[in-house]
Amino acid sequence: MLISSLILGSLHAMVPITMTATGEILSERAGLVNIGLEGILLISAFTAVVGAEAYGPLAGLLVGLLTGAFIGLIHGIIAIYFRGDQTISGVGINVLGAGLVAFGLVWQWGQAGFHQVPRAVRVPAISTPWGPLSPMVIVALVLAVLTWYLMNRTNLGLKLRAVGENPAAADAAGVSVEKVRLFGAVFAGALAGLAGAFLSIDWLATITKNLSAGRGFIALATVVFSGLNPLLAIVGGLIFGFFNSLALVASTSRELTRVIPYQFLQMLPYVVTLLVVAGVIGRVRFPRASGQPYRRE
Amino acid sequence: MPNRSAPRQGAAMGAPGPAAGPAKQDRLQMLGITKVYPDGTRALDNVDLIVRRGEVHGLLGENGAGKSTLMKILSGILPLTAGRILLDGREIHLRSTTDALAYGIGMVHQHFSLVPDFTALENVVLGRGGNLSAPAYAEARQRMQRLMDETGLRVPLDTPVEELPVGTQQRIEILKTLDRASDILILDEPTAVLTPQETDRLFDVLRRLAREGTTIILITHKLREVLAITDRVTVLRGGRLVGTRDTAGATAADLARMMVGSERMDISVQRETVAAAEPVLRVENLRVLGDDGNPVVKDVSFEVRAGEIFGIAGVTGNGQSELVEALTGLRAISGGTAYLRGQPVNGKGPRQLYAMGLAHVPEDRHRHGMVAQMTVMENTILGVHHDKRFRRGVPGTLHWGKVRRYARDIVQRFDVVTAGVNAAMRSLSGGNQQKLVVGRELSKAPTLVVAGQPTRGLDVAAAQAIRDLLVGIRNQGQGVLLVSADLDEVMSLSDRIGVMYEGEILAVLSRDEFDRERIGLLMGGVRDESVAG
Amino acid sequence: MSQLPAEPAARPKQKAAGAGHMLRGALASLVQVVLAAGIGLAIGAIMMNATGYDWKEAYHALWIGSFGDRWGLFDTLADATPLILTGLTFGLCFRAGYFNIGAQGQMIIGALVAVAVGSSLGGVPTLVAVPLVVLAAGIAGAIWSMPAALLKVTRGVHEVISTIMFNWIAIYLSGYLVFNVMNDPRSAERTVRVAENVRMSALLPGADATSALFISVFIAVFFYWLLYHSPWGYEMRVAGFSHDALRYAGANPMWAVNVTFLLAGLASGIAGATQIIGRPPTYALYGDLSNLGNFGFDGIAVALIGRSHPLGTILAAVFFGALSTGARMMQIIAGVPLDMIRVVHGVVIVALAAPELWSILRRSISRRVASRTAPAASGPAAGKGAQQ
Amino acid sequence: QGSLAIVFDVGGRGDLSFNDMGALGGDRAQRELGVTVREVESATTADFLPNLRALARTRQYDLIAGIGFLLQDAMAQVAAEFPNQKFAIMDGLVEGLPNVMSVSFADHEGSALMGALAATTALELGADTVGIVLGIEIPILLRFEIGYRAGVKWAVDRWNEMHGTNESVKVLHVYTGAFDDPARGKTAAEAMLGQGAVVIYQVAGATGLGVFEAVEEFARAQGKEVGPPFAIGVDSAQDYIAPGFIPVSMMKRIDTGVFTAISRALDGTFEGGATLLTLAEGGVSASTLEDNIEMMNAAIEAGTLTEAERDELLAGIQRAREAVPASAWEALYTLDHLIRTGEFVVPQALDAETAEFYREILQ
Ligand SMILES: Nc1ncnc2c1ncn2[C@@H]1O[C@H](COP(=O)(O)OP(=O)(O)OP(=O)(O)O)[C@@H](O)[C@H]1O
Ligand SMILES: Nc1ncnc2c1ncn2[C@@H]1O[C@H](COP(=O)(O)OP(=O)(O)OP(=O)(O)O)[C@@H](O)[C@H]1O
Ligand SMILES: [Mg+2]
Ligand SMILES: [Mg+2]
Repeated sequence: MLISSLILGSLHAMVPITMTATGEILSERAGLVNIGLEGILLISAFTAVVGAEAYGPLAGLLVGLLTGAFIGLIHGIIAIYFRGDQTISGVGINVLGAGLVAFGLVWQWGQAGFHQVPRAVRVPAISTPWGPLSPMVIVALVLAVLTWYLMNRTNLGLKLRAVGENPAAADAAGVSVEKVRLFGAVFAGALAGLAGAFLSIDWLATITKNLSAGRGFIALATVVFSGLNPLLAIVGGLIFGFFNSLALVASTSRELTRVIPYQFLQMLPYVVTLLVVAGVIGRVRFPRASGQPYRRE
Repeated sequence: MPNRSAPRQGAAMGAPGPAAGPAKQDRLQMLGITKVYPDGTRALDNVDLIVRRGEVHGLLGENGAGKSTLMKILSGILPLTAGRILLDGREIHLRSTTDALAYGIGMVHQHFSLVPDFTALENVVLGRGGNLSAPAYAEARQRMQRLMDETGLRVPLDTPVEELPVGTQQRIEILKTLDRASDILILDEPTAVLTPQETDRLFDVLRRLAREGTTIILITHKLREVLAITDRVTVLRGGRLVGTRDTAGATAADLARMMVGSERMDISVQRETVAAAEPVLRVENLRVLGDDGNPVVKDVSFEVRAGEIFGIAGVTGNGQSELVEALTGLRAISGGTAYLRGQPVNGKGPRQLYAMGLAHVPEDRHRHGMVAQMTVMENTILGVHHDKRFRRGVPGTLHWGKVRRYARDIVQRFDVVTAGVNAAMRSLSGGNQQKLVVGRELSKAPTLVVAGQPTRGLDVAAAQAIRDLLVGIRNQGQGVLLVSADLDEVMSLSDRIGVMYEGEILAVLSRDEFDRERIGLLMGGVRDESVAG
Repeated sequence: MSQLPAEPAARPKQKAAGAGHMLRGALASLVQVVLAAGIGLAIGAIMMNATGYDWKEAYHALWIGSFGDRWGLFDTLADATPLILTGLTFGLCFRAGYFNIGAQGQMIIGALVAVAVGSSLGGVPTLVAVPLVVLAAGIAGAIWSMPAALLKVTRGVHEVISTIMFNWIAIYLSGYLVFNVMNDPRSAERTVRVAENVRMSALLPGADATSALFISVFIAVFFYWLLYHSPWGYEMRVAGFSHDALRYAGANPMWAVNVTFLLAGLASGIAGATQIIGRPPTYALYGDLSNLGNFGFDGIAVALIGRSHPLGTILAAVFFGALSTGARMMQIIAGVPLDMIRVVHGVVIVALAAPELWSILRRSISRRVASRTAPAASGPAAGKGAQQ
Repeated sequence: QGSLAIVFDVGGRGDLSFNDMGALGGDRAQRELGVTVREVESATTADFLPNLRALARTRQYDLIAGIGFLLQDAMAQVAAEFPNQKFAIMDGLVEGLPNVMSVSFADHEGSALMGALAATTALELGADTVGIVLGIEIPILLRFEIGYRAGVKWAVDRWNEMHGTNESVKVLHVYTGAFDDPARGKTAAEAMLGQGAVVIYQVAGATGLGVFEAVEEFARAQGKEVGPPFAIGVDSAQDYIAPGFIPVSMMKRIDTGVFTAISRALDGTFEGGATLLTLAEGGVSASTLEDNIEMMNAAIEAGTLTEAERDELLAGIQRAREAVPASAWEALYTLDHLIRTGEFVVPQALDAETAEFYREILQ
């Protein structure tokens, strides 16, 4: 009972982190960094609810995805065509998200701070012997694998990596640096958007003004954790999800909390992530042109 | 003023060369090309370039003359501000590299345009094929095999290119470009990183390609090469056309005059006889490990005396870089000892070595020698920034006024062309960046100057200026350790030459023993004995 | 060869680029910030209009609340005080090439230590006690930033991951300490208050700014001196561009990493202290850390908008302070909810990200002008030396 | 006539907790007294002081109400600076100032009722575990936790006495460290459900939304349209959030506090000093169907709810209430009576040590 809830809990907690990290990995491979993931998660979580209430859960997921893609597009345009500062733009998206959603909640439903997603428009779960499982768990895994495939086994993947390593070379080889990077930006936004939709109309069935609660930053850390490999983003997401659940399970034990204060138990996911990175993963090489705008002339 | 009204084909340019046969029509015409960069730099002003089918056409000019710019326009990388491009008499519009490649125009860039962590094969496949389909490695491999057979250029296809020597990378560039486009082949300073032998081999290939109908445009600063391979040359100066002429019948002096408008040219230096004195640098059984932990410098011994230039010749990648890094405190010495004026170098960092009288002109100026994003002024104190000279009364405060004066002085003395000492280092041309670096190092009043590839990629005048400076140092009685892949340079400057091959110094020759052939063979690992035997 | 010109192409020599150079750069940045702010405010106005608020009244209130009277001004400065410091944390590391987002955690640790030290210094003269608290908090912040630096140096752990993790660890650690070790028995939602003699009082009665402002500004000026007027800061800046060049210059990049992180942590640690001893009325740390707000993260935006320059950071922090204090009067006078103001805030920051917007605009305008007067515009050939 | 300003604490509107309840009081004052209401949110605790000052400076408000104990220090200072301005603080205490009315609430008493209901439900269902999910460990939350435990203990003792058994009910508690992360709430609740908890009381603001979701999902996975397991809401009548699974909420009438304070300020009966609104005084209570109807009617008036939706929600709430064993309701009402009459005194804990002491003896 406890074990199965622990496993299912970890799987669900993995989804937003792995999915968001997967998109961002592809984008960073192309040299584009977006630290506005937190904001995208939140805004898409919000729009997904609006979409789902109007046209059902599938539409909700789609709206979330498109919202993310749109924000990614704006970020991409600023970073690529206006050669803007990617970091500032990302920070702006985060601040914007916090305001927009809090304001939107009141505006849309006349209720401050939160809104419950009606059961009928939530993403239906798959029932398993251990409990309900969101189909998005599978989607997240499949997306990570597909992204890995895209990056490592296709021409587009070659282009993406080239654009991140040496945009001038890619340009000389007839690759449109701008378009490829823009694709990366939109892709990262879209996946974060889908993850946001998962938060609101699937996993938590609610939208609050801070629903993302730092997961965008954890995803960013997972990008680093993974060494820009989407398959390792699954591992990162699972480690984080598992220890997060484990910490809360452990916190319910009086026997344990008497020995180790629960605050220290709840540090677990962060400490374990650090230990894994320091002990196993180590140095991560980022694309050489990461974060730098490309100018031809 | 360059004479633009003069006809540029043959007639007015002296005797028609062998290439100017009537059968050859104009393959490519670039007419009235003007290029203004977004920052307002007018890099090209109404330049015409006419290239015939099957010729090897040289493009000459000083650093910053606009050669690369013109060719980037032709290869679709840069949009032109004004002008027309005609291919076989028909106007074409090049909006991107893809357009140019479609017309069969390909370019081998001055700065490598390979993705460093890709293999040769991946670099070749890059940019081709449908986005979602798998890269067509098998076909690419076949094409490359065929190309390698045809050209005789051999490269490993499955090693990340960053792990390959620069010469090999250059060959990959050429093969990659030939694979994409073989009608018009542009090469921007392809020989800057090649050994004489490699260059010769490349030229054989180019000649054969030209015979088979490929039109080749070659940019180089080496006049010997221009004379050796091109049919005609076009010279640019300051963004304007100086003229086009047949190569046959021209001398190096003629070309140099066209380029710089004066006679300064060939590599001869004013060397005074300096009484050879005690060594300033003594290297004894030095061993150094490479990045991968394998020995790359193996029991090397030599000495550099005061008042001499000791040249190290060798194909790039035979341990010269590591040797220099070890001697300048940038890399650990794993065995043996080096003495700078009698004091051991081992275990000392750059700062201590500077204090002992070392100056270092690094071979990769972009990586080590300067900070492109910082100003010229800030770059002039790189490495000497702790000097008391630049301090203020307040403890630890830099006196920028003094630094500015110092920088202006260096800029002036070493003839660095810059908009000012507050200009970003990056905005200087390669030659001027190098002059600043050399100027900075020589201003340290060193007893030993270690110079790696000091004139790589520089135009004739800039290279000459640097060579003069090095010889000046020698003439003042200081020692110079010169590492260069440019054999002509090493031979003209050095008092003695050590030839390095696979981490060893195969032979040390003194001036009267210098012989291109022999050194070239040594660079290829062929010892005297084996020739004799 | 007869037609070849005789004289060599003219080589214009360098013209002295004076101190105006830097000033012009700063001015250009300022213009960009003002324009971006303009865009953000305009979009905010459109949104307020669409949702039924009076944007004119709102912006009038924004002005009143931030600079309009002396209280507004001093509250703005109070809000700017910690932002200057957390902005310095990010900015310094950014200059040196690192992406340190650990200001929040370092600030928390600084605040904890400020409470611990500040509450035990009763009776010590203020002039001794306050510097002691500030120093202790700064050192604590610096120490807290060290694991990230050391992990980077020894294990190659990217600072993004370690600083994010250490932020969370700091949050949970503080939760434990505030509640179980340092809590005020009579008001257990927060720690004990620091001793009277280390509490800084308001510079202007009725407003919040205290002498903590001077501490912030002092640190900023110190960082400025360090970065731009000392050989060590010079090395940090070189490190930001190229470790190879730094090694060539005789300095140790590992050293640069550590010192940069230490100083950065110092600033945020002190930011924590300013919120404890320099911000009335509580002079204690709340268990939910609510008096530390989000200053650590806001510092990232502050630094970037200040172009990672210490003095620019001061201006940017004041700008942010003005937005947050202005928000107060926007709520009170115009009834605009705080969240709307956050939206405006976000739009301003996003707009600030794209300085090229302006140069692109300018260029397209000048190109249109140029094409109208095309032939006349082509001046003499620009060769060497004319690149700037 | 008259005007009221409300300064929220950092959770702001939509915290599903005392800020929302404070706003509710403002709404009621607007409706019933016709006062104009100005709401001011605070981004950080440091904003309290200038927010209160800026409002006081306008001299426009008959009353400035601060929601939450975090405002205590700021209000004490501003009230001293503006002696002619009337202030009220909810859920906090400002002593010694005639112009500040402090209203606090007997959270422990209300929580004890929830404990009684939870424990009896568990015993009736043959289960032995109940849970409480909390936010950040602040003293007020300890009061909730210990009150709840006291109620559980009382109900178990009563059960054993009545049935002559020796049953026990274990109380799982978690401080999630957040008031705004439903995911943590959900995970924590899942951990409790996995250990057999049948009733979970949430005292965690928006984090509690995750508790509701976990409970509902757990039940629905077993094909149930109605609990058990059950969740218990807090602060406002939250029964409607997961209809069928939240039989009751512990209402903390901050709305009443705000409304009372502004009424008194207007009719001249305002007096400084501390008021503790106990169970007996209606400061805390178990939510009734009427409470829910009242809330929903307000929502209908605001246009965010239709009557049809209300009726559907009400049906769900009703189902949940009926699914709880009658003996559990009986226990709740019995304890309610005992507390009102003073026959049962609910222990209070406001610091970690006291809380640990009670956790031990209330086993
Ligand atoms: N991206 C750019 N922006 C502004 N000016 C540029 C840019 N690239 C080149 N220039 C300027 O255009 C002129 C021509 O440069 P170009 O690179 O074509 O010279 P080059 O003849 O290839 O020189 P080199 O022999 O050094 O390679 C120079 O004055 C240079 O400063
Ligand atoms: N952003 C820029 N602004 C102004 N000029 C630039 C800029 N980038 C490059 N240039 C100019 O472009 C020219 C060519 O650049 P490039 O790096 O090819 O130099 P180069 O002279 O060819 O050097 P190298 O010999 O190292 O290849 C230089 O003269 C430089 O002044
Ligand atoms: Mg060039
Ligand atoms: Mg060059």
